[in-house]
Amino acid sequence: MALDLNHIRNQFPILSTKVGKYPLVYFDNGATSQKPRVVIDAINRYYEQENANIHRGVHHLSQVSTDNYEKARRTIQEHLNAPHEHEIIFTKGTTDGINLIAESFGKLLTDGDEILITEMEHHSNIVPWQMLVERKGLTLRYIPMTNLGELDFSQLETLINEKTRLIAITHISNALGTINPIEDIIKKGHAVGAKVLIDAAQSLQHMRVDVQQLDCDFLVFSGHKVFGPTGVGILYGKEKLLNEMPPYQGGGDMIKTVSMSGTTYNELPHKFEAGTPNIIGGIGLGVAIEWLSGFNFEDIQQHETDLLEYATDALSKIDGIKIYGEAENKSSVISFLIEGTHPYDIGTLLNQQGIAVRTGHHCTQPIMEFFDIPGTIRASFSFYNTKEEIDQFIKALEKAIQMLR
Amino acid sequence: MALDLNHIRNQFPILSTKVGKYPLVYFDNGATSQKPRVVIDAINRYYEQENANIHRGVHHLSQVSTDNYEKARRTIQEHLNAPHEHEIIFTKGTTDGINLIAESFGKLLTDGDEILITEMEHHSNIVPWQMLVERKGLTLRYIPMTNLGELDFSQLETLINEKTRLIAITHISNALGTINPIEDIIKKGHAVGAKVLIDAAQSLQHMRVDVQQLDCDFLVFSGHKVFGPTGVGILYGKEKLLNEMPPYQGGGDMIKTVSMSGTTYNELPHKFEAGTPNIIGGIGLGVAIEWLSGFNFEDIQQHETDLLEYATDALSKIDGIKIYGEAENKSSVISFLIEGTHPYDIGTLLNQQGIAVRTGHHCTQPIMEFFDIPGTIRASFSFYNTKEEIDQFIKALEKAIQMLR
Amino acid sequence: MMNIAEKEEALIDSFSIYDDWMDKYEYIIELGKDLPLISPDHKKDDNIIKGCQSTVWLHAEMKDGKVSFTADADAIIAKGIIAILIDVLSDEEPDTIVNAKLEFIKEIGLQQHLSPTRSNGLVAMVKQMKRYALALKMTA
Amino acid sequence: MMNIAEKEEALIDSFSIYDDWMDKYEYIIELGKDLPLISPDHKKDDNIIKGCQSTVWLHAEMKDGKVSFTADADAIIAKGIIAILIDVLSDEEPDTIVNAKLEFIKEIGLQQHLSPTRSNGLVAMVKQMKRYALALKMTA
Ligand SMILES: Cc1ncc(COP(=O)(O)O)c(C=O)c1O
Ligand SMILES: Cc1ncc(COP(=O)(O)O)c(C=O)c1O
Repeated sequence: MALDLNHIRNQFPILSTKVGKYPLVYFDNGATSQKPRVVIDAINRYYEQENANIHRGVHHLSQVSTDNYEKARRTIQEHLNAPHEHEIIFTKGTTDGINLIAESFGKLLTDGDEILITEMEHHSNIVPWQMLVERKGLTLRYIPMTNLGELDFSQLETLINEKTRLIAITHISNALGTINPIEDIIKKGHAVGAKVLIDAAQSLQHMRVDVQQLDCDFLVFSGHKVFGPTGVGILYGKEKLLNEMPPYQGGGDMIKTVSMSGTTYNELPHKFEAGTPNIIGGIGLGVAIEWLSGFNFEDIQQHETDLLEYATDALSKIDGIKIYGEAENKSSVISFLIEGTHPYDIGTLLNQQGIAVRTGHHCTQPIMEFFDIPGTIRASFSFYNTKEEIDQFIKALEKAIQMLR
Repeated sequence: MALDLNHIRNQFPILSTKVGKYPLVYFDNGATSQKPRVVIDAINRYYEQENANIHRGVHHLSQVSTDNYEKARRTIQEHLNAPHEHEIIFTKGTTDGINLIAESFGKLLTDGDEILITEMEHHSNIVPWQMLVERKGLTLRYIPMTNLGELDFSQLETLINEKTRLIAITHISNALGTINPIEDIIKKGHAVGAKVLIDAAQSLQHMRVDVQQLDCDFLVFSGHKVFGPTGVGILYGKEKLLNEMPPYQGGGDMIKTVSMSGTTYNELPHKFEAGTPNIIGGIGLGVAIEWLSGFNFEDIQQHETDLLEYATDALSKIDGIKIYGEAENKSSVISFLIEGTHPYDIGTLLNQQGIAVRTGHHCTQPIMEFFDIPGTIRASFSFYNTKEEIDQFIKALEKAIQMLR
Repeated sequence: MMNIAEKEEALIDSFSIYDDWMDKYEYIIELGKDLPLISPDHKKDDNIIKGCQSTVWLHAEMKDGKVSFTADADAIIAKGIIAILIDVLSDEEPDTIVNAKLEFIKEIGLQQHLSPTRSNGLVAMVKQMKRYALALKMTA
Repeated sequence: MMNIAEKEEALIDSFSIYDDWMDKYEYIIELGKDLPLISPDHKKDDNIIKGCQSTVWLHAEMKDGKVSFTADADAIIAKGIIAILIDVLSDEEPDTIVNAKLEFIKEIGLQQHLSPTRSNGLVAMVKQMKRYALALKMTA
């Protein structure tokens, strides 16, 4: 069954705004998604009628807020098919989640241990590991990439070895769209006793992810990329592992008892949730995930594949274009350059015509180094985008190129 | 000039809601503040019309969002009278800010160094230091407290000594209301070369704080307690100090260049702002602070002092009451217990009558240990509260006591 | 002796007299005050129910094939609630306790009208009572 | 020779011809393409302007008591903008450059209509030109 695009688009107030005299064409979904009416309304209602600090409060508003916040946790648990509610840790976002793991799981690592990431990671899944290995004298290895933007598994046998303690890998590359074969890597990691962290920042908005089926040890994502509010994200971790890990931040809520002589820590999930959380962020994310899980993901994928193919076809006809990221298994993201033009010039002129794309290195400088380019122009689609928007984009792009050449 | 309370209250939608058949009396402002219409509207407008990821974006929405976010930073800078914009770091909240300092400034400390806090700190200003001293073999000292809930400075000469590297102290105690003489402590700390961190979580909503006049080295607070959104807070730090400190979290935005062989970090404030920030949180906080700075703080303080005195008088007449926290210099918070009743029973029965107070240890277990009590009932006022509300509170309290005795 | 269903019915009846929640609380407090004292031996840390913000001590033992509960709490409303649960579940066979649906909690509205910490407490209390019943059945 | 005010006026006039921002950009691109080449010696890292997302190289030297700027950029719009700034500020005395208000930027609307990264770039460009002027004055 095809998606009712009109109905979907009507739920997003921003999609009917204009940029100057042009209707907005929002193709920067890889950076952040827009928010449906239900999420905006929930935020509104919360601040107008229900706002209170959660946990430990005996009064009505605190009860309502606590219930809503914990309901969000369960919604997310169900969506990810996580075994336990307390395996869902609220964070600030993907970056925060990865740093939490690097710091806390990192404390369990010792000399000689190896961490394996890939050449196509987002900076947020590179820098925390670089900082960790420097601090502890560990080794960081990278799975290399091919010219198509796929992972090169030719040396995987040596890269994943008995010293490998953690593999941290992106599910989908934000710069190239490549969908990585994470099931495989998880299995190979587990075979040598390594834990596997999935950076799902770019996948949950496109597909259903089942943490039990994948059997990943950690999974992180950001609320703002899955139709939810900014400043909130999720870390899923296996109960046993989370229990073994020391706490990350200290503060209210993460303790059981505090005295001047010492402290005992609280249970999951609170152990990893110090301080007043982003209450409305969590509640809003719950609403977003509930809204999202009401869709048939096969329909979403079909539509997004259509968009990707339609756009790829149209772009391929443009003189001097080079598309970066030609993986066989690819999500609805296209990175490209136009010979003889600078990406910022293209981005600026597209913007003048209402088209929002991102230009630059997309926080993936190693990918840019690999292709020896300073950056790309990236159009990233969500399922609320349409072929008509792609037509406008192509027209605007042709105009820009004509002006620049 | 007196505050126009009607006008102020009308700006807070939640203040005209009901709990069951009773109008809400919100006296849990120490836990979190309610939000004025301007803040709610700004959040709404952002999600409906302006939402985009910030920095590095060439398109219109990204530009608008970036401008709004950076404008919020400047608004906060001005409100705190910080010398530089880049000394304002966006965090998740007070707890996050203190953990950032404990981790990053903590890396500069070595064996034998001492950290000084007080017996009346919130857990968020205790646990990060306990974790740090354990990790690095430092010494953590506490300034003790008197029966009135004031700091006991009799041994200050030995507590602040040439080994003291950091003094972390709350401006106002959330459990007792005590306003600490931080100017004094900052001077004494600086005299021995120590840095001083002010936990302003409970002060910015009541008074104007000028970081240059105080000359504090760090200051932290939470957005949700100063009429702003949840999930955002501020760390102010002196430029020189922040520049000397290593980064905290790694990720997007906090780097200048990333390659597989290593990374160079970005400048302030970005060095400490890894990942997509709580964009709307920051923008909303800017709006809240701008709104707040439109008031005359002398009026606010006059009104809050009136509320405090009025409530203290009325409570003192209640048989068997004991008020905890009788500092001479005190903000509009009253912690108390009623002989022969349990705080949770009182809290529950107050709630049944529409009165929202907090009961428990208020994340300050050492204070509870000091007074040898399990917790208190805490009524904490904001400047939108009224004497009529205090009358309702006293009436409800009398009813609860009558039921429980 | 009434069976569980009858005891639940009786409680629902008792509560239905009161329209106002303040009156219902008055009644819960009454029940709390009437709760027989627990033996001081059983007021030990092992018997504290986790998840309650106020402290609740719960003890269980077998008497003639039936589980007998005694309890105490430092807060009177918590004590009233555990009194209600004891009223329904005490002196029943372990299996009956383990399988009890306790629909009356919803019907009286205890869950919605008690704060989350207390409602967690309520959940924790029921869980603990069932756990005790199971354990006593195993060792019986 | 026109003075700064006259040069600004001329630019405002040139831009006022175009209603549509796409046409203004067309003009900026034109100016970028016409920017005289910078000597390769001066296209070194030291001359890169920080704050620009695209790379801009700017060189300044004294000629007969006046500052002469040359520049290049990898992106053509950035090049057009630096060309505009050079058009206004080059061949002026250091003090004139340091004190220039450059109100025309607002009037043409460059600031609002360029993205923040570029508008930062614009700010960075002006700052750097003034810094050069000051430095050349000191060493002159
Ligand atoms: C004095 C004090 N410090 C720190 C905190 C922690 O603030 P947050 O939970 O917003 O991180 C609070 C909030 O309760 C507080 O009152
Ligand atoms: C693959 C990937 N990982 C991590 C991140 C970082 O997410 P955030 O900035 O929300 O923390 C992003 C977002 O750009 C991403 O695309």
